[in-house]
Amino acid sequence: MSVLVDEKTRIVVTGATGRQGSFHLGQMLEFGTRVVAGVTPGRQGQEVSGVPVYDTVETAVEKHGANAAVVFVPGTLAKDSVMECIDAGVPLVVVVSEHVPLHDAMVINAFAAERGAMIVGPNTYGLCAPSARCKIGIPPNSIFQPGPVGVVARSGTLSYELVGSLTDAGLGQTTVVGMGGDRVAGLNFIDMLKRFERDPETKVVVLIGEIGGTAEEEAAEYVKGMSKPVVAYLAGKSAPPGKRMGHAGAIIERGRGTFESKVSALTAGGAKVAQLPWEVAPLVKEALKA
Amino acid sequence: MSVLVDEKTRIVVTGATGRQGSFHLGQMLEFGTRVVAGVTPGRQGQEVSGVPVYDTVETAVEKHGANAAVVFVPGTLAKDSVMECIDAGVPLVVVVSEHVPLHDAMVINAFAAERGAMIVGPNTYGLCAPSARCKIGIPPNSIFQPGPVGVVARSGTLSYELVGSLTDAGLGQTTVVGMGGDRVAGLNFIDMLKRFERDPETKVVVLIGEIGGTAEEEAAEYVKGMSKPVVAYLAGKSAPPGKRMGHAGAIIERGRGTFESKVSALTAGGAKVAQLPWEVAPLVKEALKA
Amino acid sequence: MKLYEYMAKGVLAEAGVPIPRGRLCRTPEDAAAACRDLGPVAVKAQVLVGGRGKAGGIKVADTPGEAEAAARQILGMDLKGYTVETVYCEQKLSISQELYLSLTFDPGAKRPMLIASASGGMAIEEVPEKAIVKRGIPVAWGLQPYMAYQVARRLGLGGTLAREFSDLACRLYRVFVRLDAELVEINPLAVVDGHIMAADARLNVDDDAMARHGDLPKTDESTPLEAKVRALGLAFVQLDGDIAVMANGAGITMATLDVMQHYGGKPMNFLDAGGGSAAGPTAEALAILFSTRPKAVLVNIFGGITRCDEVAKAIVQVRQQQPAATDVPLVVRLVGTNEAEGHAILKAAGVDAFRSMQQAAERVVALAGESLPVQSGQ
Amino acid sequence: MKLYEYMAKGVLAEAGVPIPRGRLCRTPEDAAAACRDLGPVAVKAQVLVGGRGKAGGIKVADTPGEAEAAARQILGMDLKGYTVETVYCEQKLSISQELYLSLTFDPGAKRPMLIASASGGMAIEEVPEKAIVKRGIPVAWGLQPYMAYQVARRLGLGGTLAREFSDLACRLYRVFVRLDAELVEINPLAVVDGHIMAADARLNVDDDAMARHGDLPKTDESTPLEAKVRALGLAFVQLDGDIAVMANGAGITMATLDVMQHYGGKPMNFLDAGGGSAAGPTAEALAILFSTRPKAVLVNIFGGITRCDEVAKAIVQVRQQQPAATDVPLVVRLVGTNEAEGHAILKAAGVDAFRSMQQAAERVVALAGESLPVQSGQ
Repeated sequence: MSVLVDEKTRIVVTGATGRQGSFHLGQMLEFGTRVVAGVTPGRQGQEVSGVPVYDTVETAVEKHGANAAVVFVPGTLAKDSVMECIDAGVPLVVVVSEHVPLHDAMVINAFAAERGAMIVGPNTYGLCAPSARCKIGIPPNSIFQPGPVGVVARSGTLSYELVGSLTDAGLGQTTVVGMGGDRVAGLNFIDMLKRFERDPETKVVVLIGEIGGTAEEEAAEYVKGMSKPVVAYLAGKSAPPGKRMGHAGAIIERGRGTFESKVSALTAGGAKVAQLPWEVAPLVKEALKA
Repeated sequence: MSVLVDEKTRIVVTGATGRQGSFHLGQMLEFGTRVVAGVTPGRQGQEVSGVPVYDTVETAVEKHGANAAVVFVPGTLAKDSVMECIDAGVPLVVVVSEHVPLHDAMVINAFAAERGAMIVGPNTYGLCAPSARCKIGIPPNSIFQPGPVGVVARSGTLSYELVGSLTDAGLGQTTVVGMGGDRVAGLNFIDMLKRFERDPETKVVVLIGEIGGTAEEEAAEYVKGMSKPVVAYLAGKSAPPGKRMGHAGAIIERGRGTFESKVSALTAGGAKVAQLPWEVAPLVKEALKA
Repeated sequence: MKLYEYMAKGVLAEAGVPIPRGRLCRTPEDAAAACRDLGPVAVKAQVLVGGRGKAGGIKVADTPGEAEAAARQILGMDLKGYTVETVYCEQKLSISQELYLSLTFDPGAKRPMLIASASGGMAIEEVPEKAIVKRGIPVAWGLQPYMAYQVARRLGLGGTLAREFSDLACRLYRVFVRLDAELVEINPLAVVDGHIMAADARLNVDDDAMARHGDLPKTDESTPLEAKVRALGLAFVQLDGDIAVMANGAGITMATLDVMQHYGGKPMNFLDAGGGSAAGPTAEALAILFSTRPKAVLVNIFGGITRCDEVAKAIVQVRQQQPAATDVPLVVRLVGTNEAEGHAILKAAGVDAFRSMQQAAERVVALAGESLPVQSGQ
Repeated sequence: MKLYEYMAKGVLAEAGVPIPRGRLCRTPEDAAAACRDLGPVAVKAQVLVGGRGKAGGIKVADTPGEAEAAARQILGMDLKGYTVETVYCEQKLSISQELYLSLTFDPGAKRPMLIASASGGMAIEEVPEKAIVKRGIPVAWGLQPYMAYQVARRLGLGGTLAREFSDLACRLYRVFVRLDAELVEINPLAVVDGHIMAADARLNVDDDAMARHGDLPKTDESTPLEAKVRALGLAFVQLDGDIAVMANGAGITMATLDVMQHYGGKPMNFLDAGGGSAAGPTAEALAILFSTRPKAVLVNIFGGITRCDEVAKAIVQVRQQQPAATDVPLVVRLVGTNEAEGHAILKAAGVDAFRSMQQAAERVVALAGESLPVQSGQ
């Protein structure tokens, strides 16, 4: 059993007939994920990679007992799709959609909190529990391998890079989760650190952060009390202050959220901070030995 | 201990320096009610009948541990005042204000539900627990007397009439509550019937209804399962269909909410329905003997 | 406050709801001109009551001449007691399906509710319950597109129609909230050339919220007398009888009418002088009641906040100042604070005063000469 | 998207927020005319960056002549890299107190936040934490008057000022939500003659929500080059170095810059070609990078969805079609699906291809002639 999903997780894909949705629906199936239904209004009766498509999430949940959803609709439509999933009783909603408006993200999170649902994202690559053969989202299938490392990250491709380097080094993963690159995100570092700390299969945690915001500083406080070793990598050391570097979060302002403040907070919390991407796997190996 | 309030109930009055608020604050004190603070923005430092006035409910609660509020502000300002009370942690808010807009009433109730607070009203005369010397709202002090009868009503003056007739007949009350005459109200008949059913001191319940809406019909369903006798009186027998009779609720539409449907539902539920106001006290007396 | 169809449609159009082209007309000539511009039209009486179609308030006209004739017939017509002063000429629609859609509130659930049906075009209370879809709307979040889309699917709509229905319902909901509406009703919601539009529209705004909608056009369905009493802030309804009644509080006023009717009296009105009302407006309202020349007047006051002596003084003063009042029998039932003083003042002025509601009702009915044999308890 | 002060003030005024009288001016003559109408004015540079006051972008003028001279000085001025094209002439205020008020969002609590201080007029980050009042706002219910009033009281405001503050904050909140703002900031919120008004205004709209605000005026603070790349939907920032960099994904792009800098390279830009981007836009962006004449180019692609061979083909094509490209050393780090095929294509075209990020970074720095002795691990 993994920390967020397991063999019994049954997934509904919203925006299933779109370019992104249909492609990744197939990729998830290939990974072994139990994708049970797709949803695109007006497309009920169609199939995507053999998976039936419905007009509403409600129907998909009713017919297939879906208990997780992944949202591929365009950003401005994501709010409606996520609320529909939550209202249909889906307890875990992974929002891959990019460019979700800030106020929509706040509404989604407030609605999820009211209904007791968990949001991952928006603008996330999703998550993967390799041993459960459950991947929800868009990361390449090839980079994962079952093993003892829990990974939580903000960036997508940087995660693939580092997860790939772990796998190459023979270090498999319990669960890999992307929080997404947006300023207002559902699941955060601490939510995941708590789950990893409780999970008997996770032996070491990798935290992949970046400049901007204070999520890493807050996580560092929690790391202090953890029994499991944490290895961190942070992107953005060379970024000049005050410039937006793609991710909305990656903006250095008001002396908070700098590379230095994150490194020193995490170090003080007891995490090992890798200076270069290829130092992560060796640090994890060391931590596993200790 | 009474069903909604008791000797430990400490009341804050909002709109305390207004004409209505200041008069009834005094009346409540005279009844023996523990009014601990008033609130009117901009009037902090003043007193009404010796009770200190503050700018915000927050401060009043902080300084005096108020655990109930009564709202006397004008209707269009009631939403803000009620939300302020709830946000300050007050669990019981009695809304005397008339002409509270319908959509405001819906917001107030949704906010109260989210925060676990109880709303009485709007457009209610309030409530009274004679043995606890606790009256919150505007009914005349003289009509009450401690005793075994629980009273729940929609209309104000009609309640005074009937409660007065009970008192005159030597039939005192455990608690008397007005739900208020508006179409969207907080506490309803069933909420109170449940409390009276549980309350060891209440031996018989008087339900005072009127035409319009379906609250009496719904209450009748609950009455069926009650162990305690219920006596009902309903106003509006002579009202012509489709005419508004003052209370927003008193409108007969679509064959629902008629006098006949209410009488037959309550009778079927096991309640004794009085045909004339002065028949209520004798029916209560009979019920107490049985 | 109810808006006329043309006003409601104006509000909806501004909110992006598709409506047919139309024009408000005050004369038959206007209607002819409208038909020249719009082509064949429906000429629709603008009144605040429903069911005008059945009552002859809507006529179809294919030519300007027909439009003029139709308008001539409808303008000035009496529709359920209201005189038609304007007609709305609207392009004739070729409707392939009539749906129903409204937003109102659910008193039990204390939240807004969407009501829809695939059987539109008739009064919704005549549509069987199973053909109606109801959807409660969470106050905090409002009507979301997915909710409206689910309703559309349940109505059997698909494709473009389902999407248009969802979009229209969301726009309607924004109007419903923004204007503090009690009811927004589109009946029929018409399918025309494969698209959805509001072929009729009702919009009732909450009277208690009118203060924040100063920019809305005003309408009034009161009779002049009702308007006069309501201007005092009191609730008033004219009835068919001949005994004028006033009490303080809606419930007690209804109960007073019930009791009086029980003894054979015919109430002339419902006048709720308000539970906490002062002597001033009460007296003014009483003066108006006297001016309606009733057979008798019954005043039933439970003096809680207002003291009985103040009320008595006000009543006596009105009676003395109103020429019409002296001939009209007046019965007052008065209990509460300073009750004895109140009764003394009334008696000194020759007014019948009672402590018992029963006696007061019996007395006023007797004075009006309407007493019936009463069967006690039924 | 940031709005200019005058645009933000226009939006606020429409929402009923009191602002000083003012006029947008494009020439010194306009400014003189504005001063004739408004009396003494502040002539304020309209730029999208903060701190313009300290930088000489605001001047007070008591006469039309002074206003003209001030505008002449400010128009065309370079303020933090932006040329001033317009000034806003606003009536000179006699301010008795300067407050601060803003609405933004709290990423931790995932909800809007009101920030206020009695110490306005300076950058809020320079105000001590204890002089700042923060109030989280529940998403479902929004900012309610009582919340804003509580804040006003904590700022020490009373009487009329507290009420006006509360009213203004609620109006501001409606703008904040309606316009999908990231930030609405009034600094200073000025007390003038005992009343509160917005003496300055910043309003930044969420770029991701621009599609639903087609009616807003558009502003752009990009350099022409940035605008060109962003038009492809990619994130791009110009930096001071000389090695052009492109990677796919914001995190990996930052990490690539970090690694390159670690080896002594100076990045010329940040270009995130997007985690899931296709070969097409990637190629177009690469072509733009070549056109900026860098010393070398580093491309770092983790081919997850996009196949490596497609990326390789696109890169080779760009290099062949761009005259400027052939002289510029190009290093490509490529891993993922169809990796071997990708490397073969690149090598055939004479492009340096690596599997290791480390080697690629070292190589591009060497090609640009910037290698430094590296201390491993630090």
